[in-house]
Amino acid sequence: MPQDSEKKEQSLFRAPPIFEQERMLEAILFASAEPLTTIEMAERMPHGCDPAEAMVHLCRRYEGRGVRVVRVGDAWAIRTAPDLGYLMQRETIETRKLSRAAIETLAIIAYHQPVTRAEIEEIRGVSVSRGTVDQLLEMEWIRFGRRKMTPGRPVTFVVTQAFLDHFGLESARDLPGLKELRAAGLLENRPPPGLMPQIGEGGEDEDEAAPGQNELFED
Amino acid sequence: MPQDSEKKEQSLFRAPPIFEQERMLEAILFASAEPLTTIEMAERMPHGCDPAEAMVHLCRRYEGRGVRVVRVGDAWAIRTAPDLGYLMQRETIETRKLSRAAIETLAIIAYHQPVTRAEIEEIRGVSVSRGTVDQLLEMEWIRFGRRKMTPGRPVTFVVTQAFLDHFGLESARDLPGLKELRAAGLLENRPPPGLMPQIGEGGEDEDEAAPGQNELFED
Amino acid sequence: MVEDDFENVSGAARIAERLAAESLIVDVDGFEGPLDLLLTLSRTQKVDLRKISVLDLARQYLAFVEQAKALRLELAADYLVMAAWLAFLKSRLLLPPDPAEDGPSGEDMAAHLAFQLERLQAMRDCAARLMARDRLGRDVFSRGIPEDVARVRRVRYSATLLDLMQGYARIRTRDEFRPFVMDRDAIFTMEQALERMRGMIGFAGTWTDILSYLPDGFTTDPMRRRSATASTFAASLELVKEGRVEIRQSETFAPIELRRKD
Repeated sequence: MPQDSEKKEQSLFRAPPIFEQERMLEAILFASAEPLTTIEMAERMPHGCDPAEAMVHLCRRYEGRGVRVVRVGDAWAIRTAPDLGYLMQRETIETRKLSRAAIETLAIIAYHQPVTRAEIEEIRGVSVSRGTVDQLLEMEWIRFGRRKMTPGRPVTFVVTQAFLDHFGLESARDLPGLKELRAAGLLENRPPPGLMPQIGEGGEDEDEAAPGQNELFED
Repeated sequence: MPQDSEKKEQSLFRAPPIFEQERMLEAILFASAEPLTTIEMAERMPHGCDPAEAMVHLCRRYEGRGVRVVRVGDAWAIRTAPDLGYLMQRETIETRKLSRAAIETLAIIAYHQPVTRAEIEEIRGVSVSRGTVDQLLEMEWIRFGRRKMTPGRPVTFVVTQAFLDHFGLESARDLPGLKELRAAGLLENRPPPGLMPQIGEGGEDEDEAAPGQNELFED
Repeated sequence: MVEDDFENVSGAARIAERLAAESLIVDVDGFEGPLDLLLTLSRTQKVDLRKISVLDLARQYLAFVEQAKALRLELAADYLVMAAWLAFLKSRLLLPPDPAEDGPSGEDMAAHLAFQLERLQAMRDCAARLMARDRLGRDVFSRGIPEDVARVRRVRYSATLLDLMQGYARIRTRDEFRPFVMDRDAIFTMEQALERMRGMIGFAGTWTDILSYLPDGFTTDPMRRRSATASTFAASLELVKEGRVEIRQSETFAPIELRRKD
């Protein structure tokens, strides 16, 4: 406690040296199982600290080590090096086996986000059961995105930071094969040329020319 | 996964180099839910590894870092460096309205300083709880003034610079008098005119003239 | 129609196809809808999905549906809807285009179906690649002993200058109030008025202004006069209630008069 206020008072005058900030980041990131944004880290560090700069140093320090600093969306986390995964078999938590429908739905959401339920159904050619979406929501791999500005204003789904964390992705842009799929036009929402059998109950937003993935990657 | 079996096969022939063992230890200790003994670590590592030796390297590597390898009984764990413990706390600040008793006590101190507890009680007409005064002292809105040169030499209370800062006052003399309060409509219980003596100037004008008020602001 | 399609297939191939279709049918519950079934059927063509023959695929699908009917299997409605559409598509693809007919051409529809199949296959591949990645909790691990951030709750008390001044005003004005006590010597009570009037009422044979009943010493000082007027008026009403007098007022603010009731 006394140290606490002392540190903070000191910080009113000058930020701690960068190596000290790096130590702080290291301590904060090690202590957390969840990824932390630089903003969250800055909140816990003395005033005047620049976590972004210190992070560069920290990442470098852990290059090639048994654990490493990884980027997860706009957050950071320390994770074990993938090549050492075999040593940790005992730590493996038996994850619930995902159904094929759930896996496919997840992939469609990841690659087409933000995507409506009707769009998922069109791609899979089958209606998406409530349970599948609920399971993915519960696992916190997907969440609701913005509503589409189309008739009925349907909700959309997008993937979460936990999804990126789980699959070791820095961002949804790093999804494997994304560029190729886009180049092949397979991420376009191509309206069916009429008379095609329509799937599911939510046929109302099928005809829209959705911007799809592009929306996500513009920024 | 192919890497997995490859590693294991390789290990049948020779132990991994020590820096590789150090990486392994680092990953294992990081991911473990509990401190591990060198025997437990050896069990998880490829044959021929020497966790005790690798541990010496690992401990050295973390010297002076934000986290460090510590001994817990006969086991090992990674822990936050003790001097950074304060980063593991997060203050949540909750703003609460000051109690009526505290506000009244504070007001009396501000208008009558330096004032003794007995004087406060006399003005408020009720006894002042220890907790109320302690709270105001803790908030650093009041502090002890000089002792009164009266029998018993009671301590007095005065308001602090923090008090003035909080209320945006340059000095306690800027506090409005009763007449001004009344003009501002702050005295809701206006006594019927004619029936009451003009106490407006009464008490508090005396106080303003009191030498006490100046005392605080001399320094 | 189905039989026609099989004519140009060799006998052995036909048997193989039928067997394949049967094995698919046994498994019909395993399909995730008609598109999934079409995708599975398309694999028998052993070509790139981009080069697939939609016409052949339509034939295969329709054969499958025929087979299911022959085996008296209940197919879900969407399989039958797809069958109807594919039959339509097939006819569009086989017949020369009718210039009078609107709507998409058979080629457009076939192209879209091929696109749908390719897209579904692509998503399946993506799903597989995703699941094969180094995954948290399986290949990559997070901190085993996360240190919880201790929440230190600090309460900050606040007060405004207004609170302070109102508080002070409250204390200082508290003393100013004493219990309200009537200044008795300025008061002529109703009881007094009633007693006084009872003694005099017998003489009021004619209408008399009630103000003439005000006692001495209560007529000049405004406060005393006000008190006596009020009590005399109240006493008059009391006497009316008792049936002893009558009371009248010719108009608003005119003198109130009373006289004995006989």
